Amino acid sequence: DEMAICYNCPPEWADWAGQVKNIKRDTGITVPLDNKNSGQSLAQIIAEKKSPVADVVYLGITSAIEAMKYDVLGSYKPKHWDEIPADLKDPNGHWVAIHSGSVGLFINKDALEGKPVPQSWADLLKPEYKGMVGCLDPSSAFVGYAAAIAINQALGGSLSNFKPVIDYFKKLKQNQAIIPKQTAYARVLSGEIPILIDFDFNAYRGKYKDHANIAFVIPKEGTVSFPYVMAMVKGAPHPANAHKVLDYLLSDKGQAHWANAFLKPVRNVKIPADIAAKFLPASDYARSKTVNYAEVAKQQEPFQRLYLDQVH
Amino acid sequence: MKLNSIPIRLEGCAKTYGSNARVLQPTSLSIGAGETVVLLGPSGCGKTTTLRLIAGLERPDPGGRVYFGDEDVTAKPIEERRVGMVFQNYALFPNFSVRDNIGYGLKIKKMPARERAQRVDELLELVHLTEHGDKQISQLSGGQKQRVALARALAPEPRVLLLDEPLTALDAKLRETLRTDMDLLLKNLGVTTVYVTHDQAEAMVLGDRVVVMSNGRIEQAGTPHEIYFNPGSRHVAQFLGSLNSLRGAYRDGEFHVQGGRLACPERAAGLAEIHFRPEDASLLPAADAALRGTVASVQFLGDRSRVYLDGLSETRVCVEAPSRSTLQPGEQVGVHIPPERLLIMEGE
Amino acid sequence: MKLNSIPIRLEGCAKTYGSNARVLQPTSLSIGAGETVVLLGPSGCGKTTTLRLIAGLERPDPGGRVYFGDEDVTAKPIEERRVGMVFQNYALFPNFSVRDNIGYGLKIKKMPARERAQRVDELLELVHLTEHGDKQISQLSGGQKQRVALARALAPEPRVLLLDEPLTALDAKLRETLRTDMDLLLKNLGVTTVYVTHDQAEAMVLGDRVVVMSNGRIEQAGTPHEIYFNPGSRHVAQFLGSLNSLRGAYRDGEFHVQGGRLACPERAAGLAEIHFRPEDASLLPAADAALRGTVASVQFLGDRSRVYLDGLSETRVCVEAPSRSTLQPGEQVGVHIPPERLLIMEGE
Amino acid sequence: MKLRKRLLFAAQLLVTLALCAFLFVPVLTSALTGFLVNYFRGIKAGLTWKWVLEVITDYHGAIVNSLLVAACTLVIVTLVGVPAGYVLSRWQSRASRFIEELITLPIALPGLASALAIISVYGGLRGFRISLWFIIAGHVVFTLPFMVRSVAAACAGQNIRLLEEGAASLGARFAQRFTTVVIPNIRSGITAGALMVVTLSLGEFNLTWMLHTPQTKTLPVGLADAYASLRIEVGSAYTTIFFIIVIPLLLVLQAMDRSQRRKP
Amino acid sequence: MRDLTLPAQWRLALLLPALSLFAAFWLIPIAVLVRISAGGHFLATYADILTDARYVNSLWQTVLLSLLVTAATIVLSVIAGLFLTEHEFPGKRLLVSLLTLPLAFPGVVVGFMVIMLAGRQGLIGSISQALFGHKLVFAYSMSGLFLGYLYFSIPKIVLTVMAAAQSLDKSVAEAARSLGAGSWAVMRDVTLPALAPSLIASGAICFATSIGAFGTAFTLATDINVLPMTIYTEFTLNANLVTAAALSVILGVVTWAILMLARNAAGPATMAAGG
Ligand SMILES: Nc1ncnc2c1ncn2[C@@H]1O[C@H](COP(=O)(O)OP(=O)(O)OP(=O)(O)O)[C@@H](O)[C@H]1O
Ligand SMILES: Nc1ncnc2c1ncn2[C@@H]1O[C@H](COP(=O)(O)OP(=O)(O)OP(=O)(O)O)[C@@H](O)[C@H]1O
Ligand SMILES: [Mg+2]
Ligand SMILES: [Mg+2]
Repeated sequence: DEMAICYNCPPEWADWAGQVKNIKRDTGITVPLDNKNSGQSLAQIIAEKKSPVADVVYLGITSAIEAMKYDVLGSYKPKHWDEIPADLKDPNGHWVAIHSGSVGLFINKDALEGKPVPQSWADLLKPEYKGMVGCLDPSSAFVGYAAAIAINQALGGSLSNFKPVIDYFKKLKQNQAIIPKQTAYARVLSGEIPILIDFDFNAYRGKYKDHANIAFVIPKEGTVSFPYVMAMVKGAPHPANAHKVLDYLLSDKGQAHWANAFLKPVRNVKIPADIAAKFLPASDYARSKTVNYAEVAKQQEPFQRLYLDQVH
Repeated sequence: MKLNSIPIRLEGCAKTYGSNARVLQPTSLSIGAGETVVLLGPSGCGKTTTLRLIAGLERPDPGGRVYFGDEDVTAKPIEERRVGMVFQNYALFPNFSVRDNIGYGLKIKKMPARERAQRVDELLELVHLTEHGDKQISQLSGGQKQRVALARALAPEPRVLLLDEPLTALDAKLRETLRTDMDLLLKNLGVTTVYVTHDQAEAMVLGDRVVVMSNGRIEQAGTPHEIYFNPGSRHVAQFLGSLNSLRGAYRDGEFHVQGGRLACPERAAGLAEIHFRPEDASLLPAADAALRGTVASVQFLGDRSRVYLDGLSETRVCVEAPSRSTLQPGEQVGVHIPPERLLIMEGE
Repeated sequence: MKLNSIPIRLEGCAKTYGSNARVLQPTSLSIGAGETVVLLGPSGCGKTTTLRLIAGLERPDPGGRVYFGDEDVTAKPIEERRVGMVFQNYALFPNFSVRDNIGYGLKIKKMPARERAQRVDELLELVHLTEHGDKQISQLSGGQKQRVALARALAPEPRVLLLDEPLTALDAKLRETLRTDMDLLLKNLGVTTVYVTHDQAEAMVLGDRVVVMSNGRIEQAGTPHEIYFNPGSRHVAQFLGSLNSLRGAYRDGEFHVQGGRLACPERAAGLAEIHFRPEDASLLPAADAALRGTVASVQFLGDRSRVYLDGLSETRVCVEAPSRSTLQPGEQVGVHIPPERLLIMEGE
Repeated sequence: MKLRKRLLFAAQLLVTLALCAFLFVPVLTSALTGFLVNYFRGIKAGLTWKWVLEVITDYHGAIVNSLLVAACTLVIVTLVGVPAGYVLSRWQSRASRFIEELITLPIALPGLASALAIISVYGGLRGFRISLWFIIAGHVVFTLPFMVRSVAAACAGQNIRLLEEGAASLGARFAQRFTTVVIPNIRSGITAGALMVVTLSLGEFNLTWMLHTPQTKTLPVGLADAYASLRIEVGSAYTTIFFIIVIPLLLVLQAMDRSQRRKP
Repeated sequence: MRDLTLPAQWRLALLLPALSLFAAFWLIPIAVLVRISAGGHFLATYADILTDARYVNSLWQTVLLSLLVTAATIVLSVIAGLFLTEHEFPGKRLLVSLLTLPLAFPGVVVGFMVIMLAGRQGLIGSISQALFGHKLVFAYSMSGLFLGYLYFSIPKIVLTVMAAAQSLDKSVAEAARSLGAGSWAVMRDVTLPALAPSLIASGAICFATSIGAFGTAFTLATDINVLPMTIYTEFTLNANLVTAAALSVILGVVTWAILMLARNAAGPATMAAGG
């Protein structure tokens, strides 16, 4: 049986479930679904450094940069390497971005109990949303850290000043925020978490694929978009299969699948008009900025310490 | 120490467990104030059940009544009946010391600590445990535990003392000693006492009156002498001691059996069987005797011997002999049984 | 059924548990082929330990030897000694039927099924359990279990039969019956038997020889008559029956005590105390007697009475009387003790 | 007096019923939820098999893995645990008590730590690491004490030593005694231990979460996945499947316990 | 002591398989873990951890929570367990089954049960919404975890209480009553003291299980600050194996120490009562 083990390919995230089926169909390689988050995957790879289990790993960009420090990533430059912008790949092929998304508010309108749809980061601190807001744990999940960066930038902080977001999280916690450690897509759909700080693609998927009464909001104060990357694991047990998988993910078909799943493909593939129409208007996306991801990666650990010490 | 006592009366008390297991047939029994009544019977005959009815730990089936003096206590729970109870396994409180066990009932009655301590001291002396007062229960021997249980039951000055086989758990020698002590104590206390046992020696030593039970009913009640010498039934006779049976027929003042004949009261006329106890027969040389048998075996028991005889009747017969007897198996011997010692049970 | 038997010899067998608890002092004991020896003694005196040494369930301390005939079996485990053993609580296999329990030893010996079934039938008959063969162990009464245990031990034709208090778990009446059965069976089998008990009546009935133990050593060994009538020590005498003590002094063929004097062998000269057993004294009118006392109490026991007398010696004395005696507390009575029945223990 | 007694009775009954509700109502809700089209909208929206089927198609691997792991664990634990429990109950000494204590430690120590420990020693053996045996190893040390104790208790309760002495006096050697007397008489202890081992293994999460790889997911790991990231209906359906597997085992265990207690 | 029916060679042969498996897959790994936890400087590593307010805090919270859970469980289980042993009524067996069924539910499932009860969509929320117009949601807080630990502790202790109560010598209570003691006095002087050893024993096990439980916290997966969660975070946060290992060792030692204390208080039955 042809296998490539992927860490962090959650079925309910970025439609990895569909992508994995496509990979099986088009290349014959089986990729088992896996529900770790970025932090867990990295930790696991580091723990298994002597004798890796995984072939490839899907990481938030900062985790990939972090992983370099531990020398656990192999290198491979998949096809279409040259089409990827320079800041979205490691020059030595240790990692490469495959798609990106913007952080925003993923809202189940049915679960709001008649309250208005919040429009800004500040809205979330209002007492009426008490116990309704979810944010993934910034000390564990990449989404959480991404959210923290986005909020920090929006509230006037910088990569050397995290005070705004720390204060914000403190207040959010006062407002009985739910802090899950893993993707919580389904919990938003079920109404368990009415408002989740999450990526746009999850919200679109809920709205258009699962036909729930979902809204996605890019907060007034602005936000940040983040790429997700794939990387080879150093000493991968099935390198050939892993290469095929990486090639596939950056192929036209693979990239188109991301677009269908409402992610922004890293390559400049054409997005079908009907899909494009489902995104928020470009005016909203104008509030979504990029940042220096290498610096973001560098600040991850200090920030997480700060978060654990001050908020947790 | 002298306690007030009260008569007890059971009227038509039956007890059924579950839906159809009647373990006590409707029973009536009067116990005089200060009397010691022993309930005697084989295992499972309903002794404990009767005792628990008196104690208030069980309620009789509808219709049954329990009186303490003139008061109907049928509906009263045990804690309001002022009875003292000693359980077979003593049921001491393992978490309390000897003193606290004995003083428990007084503490419940809210007796001041000073007074309580004094009374506990008295009781410790009564049961000869003064130097063991501060021990834990687990440090006591069986006989000591038994005495603590007794003292504990006596402490709150009960109107009635109920004891359920208090000596059964002890070994034979100790049982004999404590039996004598208990006899003395009960006589001195003068409290109405109901004592349950399946040991006939205990029953005879302790009871002013012995109530023999079997299968959930009273078979016979009377003084120890009455029930031993005039058992109402073979069953009672057998339960109270050893019994030999002679099969045969009465003719002209004598009872004729396989091994000869013996003088016999006329009451036996028409009966096919008469009985006697091993200790009531005596052995004599065969030549002089009207009744003869052959020695089958001799059991030396120390203080006496038991001689088993064949040929007297269809079944083997046992006769007591002095322990120094030198009889040998096979020997012919004569047997004499005084006619007034024969047990003739006409009811059979 | 008749079994081959073999003599047993213990030589200097001691047993120490742990580092310093010597529960059996070095003991030597010879048991003749076919003899029934009873080990008698109070709880904890080392009876079971001795039996287990013979069985091969324990090994004696270095230096001790166990011989079966001429063979030194000290190092042999029990399964190679060919002994039959009956345990106090029987140790029957609850997972097997009665037949399978009895046949177990034969199955282990690989006896063919046909032959085995036949032999089990014989044994079932021997112990009167033919109709219970297919029952489960849990369906048996105590006495039946005891007999299964016996049959099981006998099945593989052991050279030695070892029984550890086989009757203790049964109630008094049943014990008496089975004791007689057991006596008969052992006599018929003629197998070397070691029987452990703490019941002196059992010991005297069953033993060709009785070995009285205490505190891990043998106090006295002899026939039942020997140890009862000539106890080597007061301790043995007390253990085998009741004992009265008279304090006083010997003078001119008589022993002078508080209540008078009594004829006494010269051996007692110089002793401050002589003893007698309750059944050896007889009561007579006070007027005629050289030795007198006052009745303190009378215990009616059914087959006899026990009369407690004060004033004879410093301590209360107990004398047996016929059960129909009509003595009353306070009465003066005379006591006669035949001089040959006095127990005079010079060793003390 | 009467009134007070009745009040007391009522209060106790109330607490008991409340506890039962607390323990059982969520079980019922989740069983029901597994068949609801939409939990959010409730039973009005209708019932469906969809979620159950989805769980079976997506997670049958995990379920099969769990059953495999439980079976292997059971076999191994029985083979090594029964003799060990027997010896530990029969051999009364300081050493045996120490050993018993030692092998009980994995219950006391958090599973997370045990798993970390196993990974740090054996994580490097790739073939082992990615196979189910890696998880089985963890489950074996975790469930072993339960079997050992159950067997030891059975030996003590049956007074097995006495039975063995009986057998020995009849000429049986050790191996014969062990097979004909010891094993048959502690069967109920072994069965109870076995049921316990299977139930625990099927539900083990603390260790397994660390020990598993994407290919060796077990049922509870799948459950955690489902809870964390799937619809609540799917989680419920999955839970229901877990109950269907585990509850019969528990009921048998309870029945055995009862019948044992009824025996004198 | 020599036991001639269980020869030493058999003793060894029968123990060896279990011991070797145990040594191979637990003893040695744990030893290695302890070594790793030292991170080269045993004292320094542990001193760092034990002075880090976050870890100490986490340890405290864990211990406190477990204590509360244990106390609450014991109180509730004694009430229910005694009630169920003392009274016979139709449907009793069903109640007993319901009470003991969750005995072997894994922590994750228990977590889910808590969400079912006290989550946003949970029963308690719906009921409180209907009654007070306010949704009561506490699944994702310490209270939720408390509820979860209660959930898996109750069956164990109820079982222990029932077993202990059934084997109680009824006559001791009857003796107390014969001396005039009412229900409360019997409870205080007889029943509770008699139950105490098994309560201490099973309470200790319940406490230890709560301290080490991970699945429930994991499922509730929010920022509950219990030590197993902290260990997990340490491990997943930059694979901080040293700290994770050291915290595990500390947790293990604390748990073990508590079990030991309980055993000394309760007598030798402690470990046997666990399970
Ligand atoms: N709670 C109960 N439920 C059902 N049956 C009972 C109960 N208590 C006693 N019995 C039955 O009632 C019968 C009489 O019991 P009881 O305890 O009065 O006998 P006993 O004469 O005291 O016997 P023993 O000498 O064995 O104590 C027995 O057959 C017993 O099995
Ligand atoms: N395995 C053992 N370890 C330590 N001491 C023991 C052991 N077996 C017996 N003993 C002690 O040895 C002494 C003698 O025991 P043994 O069993 O031989 O007495 P016994 O005469 O048979 O008494 P019983 O009539 O009570 O059965 C006792 O004090 C007992 O406590
Ligand atoms: Mg009784
Ligand atoms: Mg003994």
